[in-house]
Amino acid sequence: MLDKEGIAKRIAKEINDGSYVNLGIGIPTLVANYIPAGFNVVLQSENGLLGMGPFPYDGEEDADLINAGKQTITTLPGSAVFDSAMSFGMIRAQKVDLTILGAMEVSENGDIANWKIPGKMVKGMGGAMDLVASAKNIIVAMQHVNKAGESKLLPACSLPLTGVRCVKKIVTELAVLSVLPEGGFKLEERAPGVSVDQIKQATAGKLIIEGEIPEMVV
Amino acid sequence: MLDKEGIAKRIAKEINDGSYVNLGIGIPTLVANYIPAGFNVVLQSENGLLGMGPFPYDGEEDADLINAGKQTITTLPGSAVFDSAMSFGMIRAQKVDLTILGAMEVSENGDIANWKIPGKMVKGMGGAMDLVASAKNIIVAMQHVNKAGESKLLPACSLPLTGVRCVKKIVTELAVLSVLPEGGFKLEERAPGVSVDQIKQATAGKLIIEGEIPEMVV
Amino acid sequence: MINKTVKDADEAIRDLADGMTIMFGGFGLCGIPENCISALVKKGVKNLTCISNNAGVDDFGIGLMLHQRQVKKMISSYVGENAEFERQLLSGELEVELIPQGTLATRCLAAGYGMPAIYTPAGVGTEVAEGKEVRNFNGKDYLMEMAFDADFALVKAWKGDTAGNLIFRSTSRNFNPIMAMAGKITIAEVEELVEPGELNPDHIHTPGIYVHRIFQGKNYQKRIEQRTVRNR
Amino acid sequence: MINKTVKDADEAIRDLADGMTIMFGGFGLCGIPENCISALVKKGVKNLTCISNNAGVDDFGIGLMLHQRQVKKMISSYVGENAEFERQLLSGELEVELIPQGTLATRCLAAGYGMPAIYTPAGVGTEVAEGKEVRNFNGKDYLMEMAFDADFALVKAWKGDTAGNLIFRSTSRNFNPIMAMAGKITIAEVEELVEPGELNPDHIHTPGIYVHRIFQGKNYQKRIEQRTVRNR
Repeated sequence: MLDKEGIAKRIAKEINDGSYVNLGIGIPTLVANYIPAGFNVVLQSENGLLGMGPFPYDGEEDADLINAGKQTITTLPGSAVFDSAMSFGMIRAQKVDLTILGAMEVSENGDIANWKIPGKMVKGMGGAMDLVASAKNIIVAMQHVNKAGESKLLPACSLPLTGVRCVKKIVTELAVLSVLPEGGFKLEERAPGVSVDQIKQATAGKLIIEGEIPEMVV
Repeated sequence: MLDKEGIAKRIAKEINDGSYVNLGIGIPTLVANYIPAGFNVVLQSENGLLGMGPFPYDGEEDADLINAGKQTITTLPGSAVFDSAMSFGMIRAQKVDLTILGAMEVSENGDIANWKIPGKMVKGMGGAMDLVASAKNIIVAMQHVNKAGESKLLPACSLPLTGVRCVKKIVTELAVLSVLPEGGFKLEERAPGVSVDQIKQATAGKLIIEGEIPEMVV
Repeated sequence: MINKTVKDADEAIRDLADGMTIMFGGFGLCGIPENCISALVKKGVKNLTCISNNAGVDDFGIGLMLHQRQVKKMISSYVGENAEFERQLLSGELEVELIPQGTLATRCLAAGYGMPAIYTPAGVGTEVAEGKEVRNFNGKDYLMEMAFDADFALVKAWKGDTAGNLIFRSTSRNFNPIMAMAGKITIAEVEELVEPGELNPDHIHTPGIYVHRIFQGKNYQKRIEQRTVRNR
Repeated sequence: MINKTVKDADEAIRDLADGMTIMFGGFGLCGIPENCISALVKKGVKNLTCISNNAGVDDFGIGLMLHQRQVKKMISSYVGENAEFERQLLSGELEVELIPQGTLATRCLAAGYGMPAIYTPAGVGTEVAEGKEVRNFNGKDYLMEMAFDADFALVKAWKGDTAGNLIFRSTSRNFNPIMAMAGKITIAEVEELVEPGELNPDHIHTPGIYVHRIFQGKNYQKRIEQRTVRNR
């Protein structure tokens, strides 16, 4: 079974050299730490920055330089700043190659719910609806089951949707699964020490298992 | 009767202090020379400049700095450069207070034709259609009659239109006329030495004459 | 050039009145019009509809106006860094319209560029689409979203000149230039107000034509919401 | 950063093929991609649809391609500074679609911002409106105009870095940044190519994400179409 860092590490393998990537808050943010050395990957922050660098050294924080999670960050040589209209313009125009974000639920046809729980205080969708509606490739990083032990990979989402038919891949503490165009979670890899049966039990939506399922290499 | 400079001079009186103005090619360009000293008027050039200055001194031309007529120009302190989408964005959003342009024909309901003569080589509308469709205030500078002696102020335009119901005022060598919202050219002023009868004869569209028509002060 | 200078925030918002719709630049607490917000709190205008990506924190930004019950409605993409906000929302005192961040940004752009409506795929198939026109282009569904119509836009820039030209610094740019274009009356507060000619025309982010009033702000706090650092 | 550098214009346009739709930055002869045009003439690709505000002059700019009969169709707002253009047009060898300049610009913006269509009042009630959807918003009629779909955009910038970030100089900016955003493949030629970090991130007009190939151009002529001067 993977911990959060493990999920981030596994997702990092999905990133191609020479790509532009938008990382959501939570586990996706950790992915930045595992991008292979030598890879040229540019991180987009949807408040208006391409080329997000690491956090600043203590004392070097700049209130004018934050990421979409409102954290103080740095730029890199080659960074560019722009306004929020251009930022979502490049997202909408599919110039961002990959979006990695968290989810509360994913359905077997690729719908995602990650912004609202009815009856609870709703903070808002931020840029998530724009990202999932437009990204060429969307990978979800999340736990396979919720705190109540219920599967988050469902036949259909029960929570209000963030976007429809958009998720391409899911990486959880148990498995890597791709969402097939015709519907269904195709099991691609097991986490170390996790059996196919464990994954079956934790997956409420249609699970497709073909042949031997390899254990992932993290 | 006014010459071209006279038309430009008279139109210059229509410009308010503190306004943003777009000047078309031809007579409208001359208007810039007659903006009252002390007036703060900013000229917009739709290729992407606010704050168009005078032509450069000989030898100081800059190929990268031209106006919408492709003439070499200069900037002024406080000028701003932008791309063509923003330029027409500010035009469309009616941030430009006044547009002055030439015309082949104007109809009594404010339609304008100034870009195409069927059977002749058509060069294109450039930014004229955008300007006339959006400007808050449009003044046309033109000759009252064409080279064949036919009126250019018509009941309806015979040439392909550039825009509909948009012209607010017309200044010709003979007169100043406003276009009434309900239709009709209201005669406001006579050019020096020009009689009302001369204007009547040269105007094919509905001409509205109320009371004494003053001679213009240029 | 046309001189857009006013003395201070109080003069800038002199005719901003109860019930108006006001845009606020900034993302989180980054690049917010601090002086204008202080002046609004002092002036005590009420029943405002505020268009702002976020709603500030309890003791800063739009949070200060929430404490004074000046806000009738928030139009935002992400709120709730703010206990008072939550209290007013749950008690029904405050109305909130949540819209996707890119839709928020593009509706500003639309207003500034004179486009009455735009199409975006954001929110298709979600509750955001309720009551909106869905239209298919090239096999993909889009929502029609309308340009904003704001009485005032309050923005914060780094440098500006008296002709209203603005330059923003780093990611404090965010919503500021697009809201600057979108207000019927746009007020810019700047850290440094200079004379025309001191800004390079090629570096200007917001041309002065979009700015109606400008002043040099004071006592900027520029608070950091999430101070994150790494070890040396 | 991602290195977008190619050796020269020939390498940059290596896969630009017959029958494609190509955008050309520039207004008149100001800010045109001179090196790319020369390479296109040398390569001899044919049957091109060219989206460009103007069509060059007889012996420069797109005029050079017209002489080689490489252009099937021009999509422009203003043409005809060019005798060969007129000849081909009148003889039926060349197809021309004239569209308002602001519509041209905004259809580029729409492509770059992923908006399938935009609304503009330009051309309402004129022959430009023929066959187009007219829609009334707030009492005013608008035409729906579609985003461009161009295989390549060729733009010219003043400075650029190897990551593809571009800065334009003065009014040579014009259509360049919006076409840079609109091409499926965008090629930027620059007067000066620098390393990442040499351009101030706040001064960049076109972020590198929009640029696929970049090279430092040579032998810029930067011709002036209407040399106008005043007396000292």
